[in-house]
Amino acid sequence: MVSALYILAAALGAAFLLGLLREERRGLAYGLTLAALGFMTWVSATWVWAFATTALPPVEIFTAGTPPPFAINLRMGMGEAALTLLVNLVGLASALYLKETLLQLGRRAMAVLLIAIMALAGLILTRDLFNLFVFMELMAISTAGLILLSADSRALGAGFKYLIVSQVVSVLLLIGIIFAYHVTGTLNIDGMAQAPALLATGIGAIAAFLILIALIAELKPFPANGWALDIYESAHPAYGAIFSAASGAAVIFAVDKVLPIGGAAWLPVATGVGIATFLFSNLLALPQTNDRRLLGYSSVGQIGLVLAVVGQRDVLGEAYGFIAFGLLVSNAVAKAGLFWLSGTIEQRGLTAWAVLRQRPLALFAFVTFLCVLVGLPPFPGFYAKWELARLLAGEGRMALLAAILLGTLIEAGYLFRWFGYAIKREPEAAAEGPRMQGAGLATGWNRALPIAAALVAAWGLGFLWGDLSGRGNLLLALPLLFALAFLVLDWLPAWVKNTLAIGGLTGFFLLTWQEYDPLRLIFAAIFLIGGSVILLASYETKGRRIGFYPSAMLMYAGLVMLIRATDAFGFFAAWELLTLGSYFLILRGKHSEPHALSYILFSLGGAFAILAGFALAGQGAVHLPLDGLAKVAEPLAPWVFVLLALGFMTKTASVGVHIWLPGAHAEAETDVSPMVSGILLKAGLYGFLVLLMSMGSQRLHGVELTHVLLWIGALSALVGNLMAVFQEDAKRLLAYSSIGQMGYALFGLALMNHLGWLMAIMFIINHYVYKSMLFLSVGGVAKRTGTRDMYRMGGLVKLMPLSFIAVLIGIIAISGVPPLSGFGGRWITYNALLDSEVRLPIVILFLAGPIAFLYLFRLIHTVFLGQLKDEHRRIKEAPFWIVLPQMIYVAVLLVVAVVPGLVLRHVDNYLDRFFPQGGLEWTGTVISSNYGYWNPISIMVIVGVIFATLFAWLLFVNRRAQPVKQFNIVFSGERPFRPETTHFAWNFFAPYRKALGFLTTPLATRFWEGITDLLHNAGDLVRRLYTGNGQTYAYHLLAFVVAVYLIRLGA
Amino acid sequence: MKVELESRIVEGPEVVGVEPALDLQGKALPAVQPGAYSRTVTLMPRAELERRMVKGPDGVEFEVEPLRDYYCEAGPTVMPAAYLKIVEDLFNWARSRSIWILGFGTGCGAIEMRPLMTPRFDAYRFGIQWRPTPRQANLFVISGYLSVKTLKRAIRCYEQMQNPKYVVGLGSCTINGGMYWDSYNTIKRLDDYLPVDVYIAGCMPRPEALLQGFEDLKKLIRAGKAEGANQYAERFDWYKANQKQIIHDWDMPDYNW
Amino acid sequence: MRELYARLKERCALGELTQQRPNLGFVTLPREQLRQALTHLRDSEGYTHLVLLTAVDWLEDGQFQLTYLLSHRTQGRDFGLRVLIPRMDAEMDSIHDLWPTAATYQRELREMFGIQFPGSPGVNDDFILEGWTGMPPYRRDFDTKRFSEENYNHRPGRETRDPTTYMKQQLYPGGL
Amino acid sequence: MPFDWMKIPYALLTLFIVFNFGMLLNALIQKIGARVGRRYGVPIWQNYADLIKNYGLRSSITHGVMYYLGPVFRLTGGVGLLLFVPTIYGSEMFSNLSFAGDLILALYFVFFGTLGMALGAGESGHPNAAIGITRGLSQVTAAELPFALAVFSVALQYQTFSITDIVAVQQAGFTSWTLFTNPLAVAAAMLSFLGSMMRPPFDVVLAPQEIPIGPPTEYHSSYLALMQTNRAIFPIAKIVLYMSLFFGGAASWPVFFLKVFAIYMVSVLVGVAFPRFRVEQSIRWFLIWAVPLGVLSIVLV
Repeated sequence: MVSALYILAAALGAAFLLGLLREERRGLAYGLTLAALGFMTWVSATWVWAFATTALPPVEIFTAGTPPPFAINLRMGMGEAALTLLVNLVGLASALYLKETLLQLGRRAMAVLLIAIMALAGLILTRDLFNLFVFMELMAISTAGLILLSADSRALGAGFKYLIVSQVVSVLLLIGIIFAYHVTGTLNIDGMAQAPALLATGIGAIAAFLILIALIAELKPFPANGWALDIYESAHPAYGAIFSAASGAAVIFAVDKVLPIGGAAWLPVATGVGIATFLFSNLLALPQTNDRRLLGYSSVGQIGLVLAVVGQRDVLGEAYGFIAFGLLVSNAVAKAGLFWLSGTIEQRGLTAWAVLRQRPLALFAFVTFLCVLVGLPPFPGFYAKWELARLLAGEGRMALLAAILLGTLIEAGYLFRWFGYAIKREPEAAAEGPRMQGAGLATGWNRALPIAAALVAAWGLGFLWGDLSGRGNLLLALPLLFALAFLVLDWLPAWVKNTLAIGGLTGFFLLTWQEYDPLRLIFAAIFLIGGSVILLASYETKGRRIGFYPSAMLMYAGLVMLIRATDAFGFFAAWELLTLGSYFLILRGKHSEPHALSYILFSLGGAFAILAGFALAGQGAVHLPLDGLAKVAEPLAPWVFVLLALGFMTKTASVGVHIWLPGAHAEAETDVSPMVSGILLKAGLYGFLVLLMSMGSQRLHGVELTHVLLWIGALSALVGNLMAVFQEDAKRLLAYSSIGQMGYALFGLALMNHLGWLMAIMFIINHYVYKSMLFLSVGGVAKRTGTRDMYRMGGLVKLMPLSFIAVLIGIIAISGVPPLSGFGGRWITYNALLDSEVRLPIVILFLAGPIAFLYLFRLIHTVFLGQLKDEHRRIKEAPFWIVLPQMIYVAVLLVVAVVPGLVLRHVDNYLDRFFPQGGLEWTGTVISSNYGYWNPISIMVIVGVIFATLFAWLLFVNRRAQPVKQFNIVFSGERPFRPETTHFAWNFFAPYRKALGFLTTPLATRFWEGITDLLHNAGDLVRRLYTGNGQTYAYHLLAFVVAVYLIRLGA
Repeated sequence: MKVELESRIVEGPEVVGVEPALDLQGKALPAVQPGAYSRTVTLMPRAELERRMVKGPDGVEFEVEPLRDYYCEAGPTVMPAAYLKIVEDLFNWARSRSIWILGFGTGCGAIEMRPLMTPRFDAYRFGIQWRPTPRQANLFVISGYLSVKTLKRAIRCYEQMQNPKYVVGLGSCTINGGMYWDSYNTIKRLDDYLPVDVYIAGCMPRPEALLQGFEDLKKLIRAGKAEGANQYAERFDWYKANQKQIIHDWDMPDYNW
Repeated sequence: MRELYARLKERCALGELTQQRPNLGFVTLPREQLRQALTHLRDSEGYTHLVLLTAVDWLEDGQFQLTYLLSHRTQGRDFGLRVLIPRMDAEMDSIHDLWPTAATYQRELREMFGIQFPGSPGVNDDFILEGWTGMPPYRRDFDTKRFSEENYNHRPGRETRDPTTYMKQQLYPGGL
Repeated sequence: MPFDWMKIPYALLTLFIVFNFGMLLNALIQKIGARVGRRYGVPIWQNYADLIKNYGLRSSITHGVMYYLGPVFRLTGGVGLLLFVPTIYGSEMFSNLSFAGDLILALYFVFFGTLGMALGAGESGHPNAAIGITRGLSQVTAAELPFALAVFSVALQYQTFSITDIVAVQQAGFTSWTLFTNPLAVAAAMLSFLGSMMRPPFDVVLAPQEIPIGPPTEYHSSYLALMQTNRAIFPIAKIVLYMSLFFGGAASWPVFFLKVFAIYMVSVLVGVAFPRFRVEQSIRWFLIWAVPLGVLSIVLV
């Protein structure tokens, strides 16, 4: 093993040698720099390897054999090894990345870079305060040097401001160290920490305060961080990577080392400062338009989060390292990657990242880094966040958890908004000059390599953390692997991938179907078999369809893992995966960028509610099986229920949190809409099912929570149906209709009786079938007509008869008119209602029922009936692959209509387990409940016979009917002019809107718009603190120090 | 059956009034023509009926010819009576007992129809009622003078009624122009344009006369003699020629289904 | 009415006031001053309503007389402005910008008298006579009887009697 | 369960009786309306003449398949509704095909014909048809609500959805009718009844003076004949439902005729006395007057 000292020595030596070289020998100098950094990296790596493979105790090193300040006291442990490896790697990669810049600037710049890396490594390794100060000084000076060497003219100012602030910090630190040395007589950190009494009072306390506040200030806490952001914005992105990934990590490690000096009292301070920084930085990042400044805010925020975690070390116990390191390396890898990526992009606006679209791999790296930052599975941050939530909730620190989750949500907001811009917007500069391949992108192997390294590191760390988590590595889960395989296979033509996908889904179902109970089997069938049927429509898309299959399969993987999950962690991981996959899917739509954003935000919000709920339920227990929810006791149980229900409600788009759905479903691609509507929504219902199965109904302040759900379900049904009536866009109409249908299903579940659940199951099956069918059908029509506005269509029945049949069957089924399957749902609904004690929500439900007729008729009339338009006269039927699944659905609907028992009977029997009372009786073809009876086959036959008889009679008496064309109508003796003026379609239900008045105003939309406006305005307001003036920044710092001191006094 | 809608250009200047016109007292008006009309009026085909190029959603352009694409081009055919005489007799009885009048007042006579609905005359008891759409009506009462513009609408409505259908000319104007005999804008003989079953003379005929006229129509129907619709189909070309002779801007298909 | 006439006279060269009733008067004025007078009447005198715009064919004089009848709603008075324009190639300025309804009157006058109103919206669209190509029928030199005989089929056997003599015979068969 | 084939001729017999009763009843009601206006009105057999005439029309046109099927849907809805409900209580012969389903089936089958008709009328391409349908559907959303609530209230009261059982409970005598045991529900249902009968003041759907007769604008000849047949059957089928739920049902044909006539007369009496509502007015009227009654009925039952 090479001594850790060589890390420092190599850097120093190389820097010294660089000074000896002649200015012209830049190539050699650069080689030397790389060699030194490479050597340092190798040393760290060997240490990491050693610690990881053998149970080696930490090694203490005293350079001159004497205690500090006369020599350097270093320690090499697992943490140090890992962090120095990180720092050195970042340094090496940055040096590589900076090749052109360094060669141009010459050996002095290389020396400064080496010194900076050395200082950071020293900061990590050192165990004594004085050298901490020395390395800090070195770091400050070299950092300033690096900044000043940057090409940006603003960097000069930024570097100067940085120097001012870091000198203030150094002074504080030095004074603190002097006092502390005076009081304790040692400079060793551990030595000081062992004498807490000395540092608790008088000068000692001030000393401790000064030391800690200086270190914390070096972490750029809010609001004393204006200067830092100027650096991020103006410095070379490679430096940005070093500051964010390496400096941040080093300083936070230093804080972590030193914090014991202050004793337990300092932990809340660290937490408070950290969480405030996290929240406000993310808030401030919201209105940013400069990518590097945004990254800067995010970095500051992330370090704040780690600081908050450091402050919680007392409760985190063994998982402390796992969590802190997880967050730290997440930030480091992602930030380094993002800064490097930003260096390849010439423009600074967020939309400029759209040039990444030319390089799918770069885009993949981008999205990977974003997911790593937000802490989505399967990356380290996800595991860390789960453990953090678990432990915090176990200690009852829910407020902190809430703040962390809120901050993460805001962070996800601006990060995914950025991603949306990159995917969907046109880069601003694109207007000028001809577009060339690679325009706006500066690439080269030396730039690509570090980014690739970060990418590999991100996935590698994900794997590592999965292994360390002890909860089963997500990256080893078969469904996820299958989905990720499509990333590798993305070069294949779409039809091959489609076949693979269908094969995978059906194959997995066939392999596993016996493992599910009847309820889960229904969901599995919808997710897997249903997904395959929808995927048939994807054969329609030609070409390679980059990105579609990984996203879709990610969603399906999440769905499958959801129903296979047995414990809370698996459930939550699956939930996040499916959310992520569906987000990418939705984002693929042409105009779906804002809607996809609102989808991911609501979904993540919901997911965090679920996380909090599970954490609360677990009470710190390492494993929480889903059945374990049943054992949660009062007074916790209702809160767990509320949190989980809230999370699931965002997925079922219940009223209030429904506003993401219409846009997301409507703007998605033709074959994606049925996936996200017919399939994805069921995930929320599955969640409810799990929740209600295990927890039953709960009371909060005397309010029956299922009763609240009942109201929410009924109101969702009403609001969804009502809003659907007034849509002009066919897919939006269907989307709102989904809200209503999910409302019915939720209502059924919340009834908490046998038939209610059966009704919900019926709705789940039916909704999957007819909503998929309708979305495909409408999508096919939209594809042919080039519009989704219903009033622009009309009279398509003769040209697209199969699509018409699908819609016809679909609307008969939705409206519940016998003899199709929707009636079964209604029949069970009535019986379930009669079985329950609720009264008033029924009124809402009954009101919502007939309203469905309104929008359904509108859908079929304005699209297929009425007047055909000029430009649509030559339209063909929708493509075969889009029609095929529709016809399958038609067949399924008819079969389910005649023999509902095929499925329902098993579910009915299974539900006896939960509700022994009130099941159905199946005698022959008759289905009867306690109240009534129903014979689907008889109904079908009777209606069929009457219909056929009358039809035959009409055919006979009307055999000479003359077929006429569309303008052969009576028109008050006039002749119709154009189809546009003869087709009654726009604002179809004007009198209805007039009659209902206020009921039709979109209150929820306004509420959420108000919230986002408020957040943005708050961010804007706080940003005014940052004037860009160095003096102001110094004042901020002092004010921060004083404020923390006063708070400390108070506490 | 194609509709000719090429523009017809009337040569101008056209000077009318070579013979001195008489004023009411019979004195000759001055022969001078200080402001003789000298303008050329061009009849343009209706824009909405012109052929037009349309671009489909797939970007392919194609031609739309409204008269062919939007209207049924078939002509009327003679519809045979029921195969069995007894059935046709039953139908004729029912037709005579169920006369549905199209609610379309073409002239001032329309006001004379209204009293028929009132308690004093109560035409409903004879099986007569009014329908608002030609599809369901089978009696078209031309109530008084028929201007050329209205004639166009009347033809459309008549053709949209179903066989068998009947026409009653109400008032002298439908017979020979009546007091509008010298009008520049009303037709003088209704039966040149539509097959008339019954005329009810008078200016205006009283409601009693109308009821009597309907009774006569019923007798015709019962006797199977009210075959106006088939007559129209048989002599379709003759009727069309008459109609087109006075309707100069024929802007609809030849037969309005 | 007199006061109105006096006030208006200050602005325009008016002809004699013809007062038909205490609340109905007519005055003739030159074509150029019509718009000014109308605007004044509408905006300052309260004659806000255009009751009608009609024409009289003074065939012998070779002139059309256009009458713009305005109404004062609250006072219940009507005031008519008359303008004489030559019959040959008759043309008049459109006032559809003052009263949008005037466009319809002008459309009718164009069709019935052949008076052109350049700039009036839709003025050349058919109003009552669809597909009319000949001389406008309201011109007095248009011979409606001849037109009717030439254009329409007539049912033979129709007799025309002079109403005066015929009614005398009917009422007093013995002679008076 | 072996199917009892005799049910078919029995059902056809019911159909025959009800059809003729409906034809005559409609004429009678027209006559009553006429007498209110001091006219004689149509002869009692007028509807037969109209029906035969419409079948006897020689020509017809078709706008397309849905247009063609519209009246078939309509009449299937009427006939089916009649046959799904037992007509005469206690009579095996006239219990029709009610083995297929209960009250809820009848409740939802009402929409079968309406939906089909709306589609057919839609394909005719006439804007008035679409306007009429929007009005009709808008009104139905409000008018159906009190009825649904009342039905649910009755089901709650008797704890069953079987129409036969509901009638059976009311057989104890006059006072055991739902009319007296649950007057709120009956009141709500009867207000809803006014809205569903297409008579003034809720007939803006057809609105002969504004949008020539709305949905059926393009229908004629045998299409119209089918719809006329439905007009004879469908209201009675609906009234049978009301009669069974609220007015004790009928145990014999004379009672049936009497009760149906009496219930029908309710809407007629209101109709001749009131002018027409606009759609938004009628929606508000139902929401303000009828719905609260329905809500009260399910809360209090």
